[in-house]
Amino acid sequence: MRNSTRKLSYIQAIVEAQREEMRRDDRVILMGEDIAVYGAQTLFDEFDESRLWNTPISEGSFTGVGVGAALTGLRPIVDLTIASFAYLASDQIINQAAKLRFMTGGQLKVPFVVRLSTFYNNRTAAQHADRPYPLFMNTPGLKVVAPATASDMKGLLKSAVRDDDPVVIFEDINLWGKKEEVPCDEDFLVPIGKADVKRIGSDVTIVAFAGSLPPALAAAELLGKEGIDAEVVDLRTLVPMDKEAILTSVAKTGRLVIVDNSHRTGSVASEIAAIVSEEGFESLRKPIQRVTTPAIHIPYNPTVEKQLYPTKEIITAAVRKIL
Amino acid sequence: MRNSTRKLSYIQAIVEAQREEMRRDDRVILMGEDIAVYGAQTLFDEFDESRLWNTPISEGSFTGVGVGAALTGLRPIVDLTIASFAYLASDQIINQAAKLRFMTGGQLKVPFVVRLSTFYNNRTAAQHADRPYPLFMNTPGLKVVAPATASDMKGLLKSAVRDDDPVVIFEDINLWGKKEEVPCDEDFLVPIGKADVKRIGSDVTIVAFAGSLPPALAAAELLGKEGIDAEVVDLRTLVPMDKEAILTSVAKTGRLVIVDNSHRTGSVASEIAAIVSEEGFESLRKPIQRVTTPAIHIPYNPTVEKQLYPTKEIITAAVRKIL
Amino acid sequence: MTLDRAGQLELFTRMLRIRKFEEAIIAHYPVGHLSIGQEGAIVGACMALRDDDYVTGTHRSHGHPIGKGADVLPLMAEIFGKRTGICKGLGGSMHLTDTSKGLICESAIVGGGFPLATGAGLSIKVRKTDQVSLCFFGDGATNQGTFHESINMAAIWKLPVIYFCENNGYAVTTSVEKSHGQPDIARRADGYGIPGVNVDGQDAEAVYDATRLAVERARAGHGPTLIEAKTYRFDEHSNRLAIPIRYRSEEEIAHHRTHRDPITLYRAVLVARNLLPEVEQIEASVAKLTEDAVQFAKDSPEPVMQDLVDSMYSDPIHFPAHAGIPSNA
Amino acid sequence: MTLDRAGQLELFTRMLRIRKFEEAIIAHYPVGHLSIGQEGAIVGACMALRDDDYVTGTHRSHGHPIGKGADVLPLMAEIFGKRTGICKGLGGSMHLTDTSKGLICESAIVGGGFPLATGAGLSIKVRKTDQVSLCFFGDGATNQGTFHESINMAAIWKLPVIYFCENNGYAVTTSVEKSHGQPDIARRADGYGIPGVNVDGQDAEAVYDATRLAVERARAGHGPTLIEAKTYRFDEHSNRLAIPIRYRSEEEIAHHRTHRDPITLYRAVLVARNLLPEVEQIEASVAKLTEDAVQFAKDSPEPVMQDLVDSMYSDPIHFPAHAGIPSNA
Ligand SMILES: Cc1ncc(C[n+]2csc(CCOP(=O)(O)OP(=O)(O)O)c2C)c(N)n1
Ligand SMILES: Cc1ncc(C[n+]2csc(CCOP(=O)(O)OP(=O)(O)O)c2C)c(N)n1
Ligand SMILES: [Mg+2]
Ligand SMILES: [Mg+2]
Repeated sequence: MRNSTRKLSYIQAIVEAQREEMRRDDRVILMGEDIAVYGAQTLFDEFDESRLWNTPISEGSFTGVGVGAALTGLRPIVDLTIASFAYLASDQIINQAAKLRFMTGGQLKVPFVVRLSTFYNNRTAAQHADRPYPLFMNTPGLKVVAPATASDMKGLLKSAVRDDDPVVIFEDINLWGKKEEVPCDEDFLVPIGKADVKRIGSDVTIVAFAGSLPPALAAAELLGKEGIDAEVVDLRTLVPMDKEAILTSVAKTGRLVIVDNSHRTGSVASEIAAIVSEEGFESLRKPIQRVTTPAIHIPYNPTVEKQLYPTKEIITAAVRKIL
Repeated sequence: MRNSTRKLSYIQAIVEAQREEMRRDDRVILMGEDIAVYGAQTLFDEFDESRLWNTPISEGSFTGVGVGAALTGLRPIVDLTIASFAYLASDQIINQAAKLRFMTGGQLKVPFVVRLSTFYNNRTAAQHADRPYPLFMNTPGLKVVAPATASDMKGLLKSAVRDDDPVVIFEDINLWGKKEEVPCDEDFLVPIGKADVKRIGSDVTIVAFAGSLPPALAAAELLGKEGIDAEVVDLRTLVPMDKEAILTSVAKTGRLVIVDNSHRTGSVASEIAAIVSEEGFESLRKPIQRVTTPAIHIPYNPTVEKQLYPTKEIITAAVRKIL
Repeated sequence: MTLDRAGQLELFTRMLRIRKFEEAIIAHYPVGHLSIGQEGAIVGACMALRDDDYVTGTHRSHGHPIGKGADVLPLMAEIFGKRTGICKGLGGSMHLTDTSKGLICESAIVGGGFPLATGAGLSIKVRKTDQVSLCFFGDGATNQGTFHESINMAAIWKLPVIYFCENNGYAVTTSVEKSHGQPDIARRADGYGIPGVNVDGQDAEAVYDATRLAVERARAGHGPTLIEAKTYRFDEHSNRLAIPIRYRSEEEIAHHRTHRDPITLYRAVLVARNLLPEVEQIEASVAKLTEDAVQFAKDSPEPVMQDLVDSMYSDPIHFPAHAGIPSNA
Repeated sequence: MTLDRAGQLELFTRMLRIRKFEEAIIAHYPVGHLSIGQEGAIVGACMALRDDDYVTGTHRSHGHPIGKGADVLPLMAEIFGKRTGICKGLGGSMHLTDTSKGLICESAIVGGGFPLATGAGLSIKVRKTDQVSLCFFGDGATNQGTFHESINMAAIWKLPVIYFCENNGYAVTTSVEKSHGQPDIARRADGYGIPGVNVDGQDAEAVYDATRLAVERARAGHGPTLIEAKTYRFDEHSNRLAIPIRYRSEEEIAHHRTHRDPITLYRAVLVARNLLPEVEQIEASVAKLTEDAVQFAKDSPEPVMQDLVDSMYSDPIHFPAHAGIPSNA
């Protein structure tokens, strides 16, 4: 088992991570609306109802129920399903989960995981399509992860469940079907807070994460054919951010393009740009480029919707601008 | 009246702006919890109860009641009082107020103002002390203002009430008592989206807003005594950000220090740094410096609390680092 | 005042328009959450309203505007994501908001309409008109905090709001029994000191009568009413969501389709009232209308990037500079 | 089983501790929201709990831990913001959470405790212990959505939770009458199919009895109860908030102070039960304890920046590098 792998899709990796952690530790429970519909149906065959809580439509409270359970001996995973519903639960995540350890002077711990799927590029219009990573970045006390591959998803979700602090995990639905060899080892973990260089290169650094990784890699391939050697850093964790990995790459390349599917203003890309303009300025040879979704709502019509997200063409254009 | 002024504190400016707009336009109403306690008591002498709505403790809904009223012919001002309560109302602000014009293809307009006071530096501990500017920056469709002086508060709040789009207005309680000559003209407006150079200088640009402006100006004075000539740009509006004003100043000075009382990660300062590292890179001579509250929760104890916020000493140190 | 003959025929017409509209969606552009089976509740309620009364709806948004009398062509074009759509193709299947008929929001955020409908009620009270505001929502939505908070405010302030529950028994796969401390939703009204009413949602005229009473109460300044109409969703939760589990029986579905179809039931009533010729004429004209709507939708152009920009803010001029619109757009 | 003599004296002791604790706050460190006048409701409820039962509280946080039997020295030090405080001086007056006595949160976000207490109930059910969870909240908090959502979940799942309302008649300046569709809070329980109970909060033993029944029900697996204790806040909403308007009469306040003080009332009961010597001894020892607590608080050191860093995450080592701690800190 130790070194074997099997082919799993990104969404299967989520289910398997949960299954393994629920088997390993009976304090792990899963909560959410219609959880069987959103991927967990096979868990119902294996675990009884005290481990699987199908909730009413009450995001503001069932999220807090998860927090309360975490304060009293369980390790809940709350599936909020679509990330656009996170605003309804943000008070419990920000004012309670993120703050309670600190406010009690460390008396409490909050081993709580909340799952959010970013449901964009999917003809569901603006009320369903948010990618609200920044919502949680400005709040100390949370850890925020956003994996882009099945392996990273499995390893990070498992790390999140084992973590004694609250972790927000973003799942990108545009990656759901992507398959990959994933380690079978039940103790395979990906550490929270570590980026991963998904492609080594020396001419330009492209930082990406979650759904922005595939176009970033595709852009790097395109550029490679022209002899431009891009390094692609997959952030994986947004908070705490692995700034060393970013700065190391920029120190080598002197050029930075950041790809982020969230809206431009106050985006993850903005935070990365800020860090590098502060701490990596001396190595920067050209202006930083943010390739993001513009600050325009997501429309229903798929033709215009698709034009809003970063593509390999837009990314390569941004790279060319700073060569 | 046209050119006369009178001395008003920041908090009086809020009340006067509301009074004038309520007199001018009977579609303007004010809603909130215990609004008489939070400054509006004198309005009760002048306006009847159909203009002043004292709500139950139901932030998630009364904010949306304001939005619904805005959709149907009123111009509500919703006072959420303390900004840390905004999470409870963020769904209605982000998913409804910010999106409805767009989602209806422009059929609706949303002339809605929400007031949030940032209640920090005040021994109220982490659950009351947030400065959640970034919460609303990543959402297209909103305008976000954060005035630092009584005049700017009066002029921007009045502009917000007259605006046909939703406006979030942050009020900094550390400025409440600050008095200033404020124009009496009932049509005195400060445009949303325009920064203001509060001190002209040529050696370094300091960008600040709301409660970070006073220490920024104090730092500039200190530096001035040493012959270092700092320009202080008061942002005033966070969205849409007046990037021209920032870039123009940085083009002149080549150096940028950003002062922001919010937590460092994903802060307003991060967005400013990102813009300048993208569009003002060629003029930057030194690394950008963010002077912010660190990513640590606000404690109750005032001695340690005070150490977390930007001070003139920290700002001058940041300036010296890049001279 | 009970529904007159013209009203009865209009009620039937609008129910049938919803049904045919959605059958056309299934055939031509299978997106979204269908109201098939729930037309009696929707149109029964809407017929008790005036054109200038406000309505908020839900993700299951096709019925409400049609029930309120909206032109179906722009609605169909919206389903197809076209620029001629009621929302220019930007809102789509969950958001068929036609403001010309008083619709102010179809919220895909479950429970999002409660505060908005309540705010419309408050606005009516401030502006001193005699309009009312009607809030459509599902059984599942009644477990959102906004249900509680909003109804409480409407009760305190005696706002002219009708809270109308389309109780189709399920929220996606979760039954009312499994998600409510007790399953009688109307009974919750008592906690706020307002009337709670149960009505058979498959009996469109009964729904009309119950709603009319609530509307009269509201217009008279006596405040809100909570109405629970028991109805049934014939199809799956959404055309676009695969449901891997079984949460209701085939028999249950078949029973409702066969014996509890609000359109079949009301057609029989009208026929018994000797209105068969009128009914048949309506059936023909709705069929034609639906065809026209599909054709219109198909023939219409798609929105362009500038439409998005123009819909963002009241003053779009200063906006694009800040949007970071990609150069390919 | 009603309260025995030792229990009666403990009940009196804890009420008096709260009173003296807060009088000392007024004298020495005037911050925060006082529970003076509400001790009967708080301690009456807590006496029905075991040490290992969970409690969540509110911004008016001093009474709950003392009522639950917590050591007052670290509580007083917390008021003074000291490092020896129960929360190391980081939580302060609104957040006196002593987890060793089962307190898991004093939420200054009104309504924030409902989900947490409900989650503790769920945790009990999953872990199959016979603990219960008690949620304290004010009348104002019952208008938050979390009240509705959380109680509904506890009702569906029959969680061992007691929802205990300290109804002091006002939320800051807003009376129950002006903020509730109907003013009987316990009546809201029916909407969720659970029992709702009214009790006189100034009669500490009556509160104990009502709570005991709810606790027994919960421990037996029969689910939650909503208890509404009518009580009164003698002082202003908060020591730190100037109230520029008049929202309750001087007579009303005087009436409660004179005739409805839960400590005076219970003292008379105990004296009538021939417990005067014991009562006087308690009075002396509580006075001494309070003095000691103030002295302890005064003598204690303040927290340092490292305490903040250490309290942020379970694994503080990697943390400071990312915090941007200013160099002066
Ligand atoms: C806030 C929120 N939570 C969850 C969802 C996902 N969702 C969409 S429809 C639905 C069920 C709603 O049930 P009900 O209110 O009974 O309406 P119905 O679909 O039966 O018409 C859910 C959970 C959502 N859109 N919004
Ligand atoms: C979410 C939220 N909204 C508003 C406030 C401000 N606030 C603090 S206490 C309070 C009144 C609470 O009333 P009640 O629940 O009756 O408790 P009491 O103060 O009477 O004990 C309010 C409005 C808050 N702290 N949190
Ligand atoms: Mg339903
Ligand atoms: Mg109260």
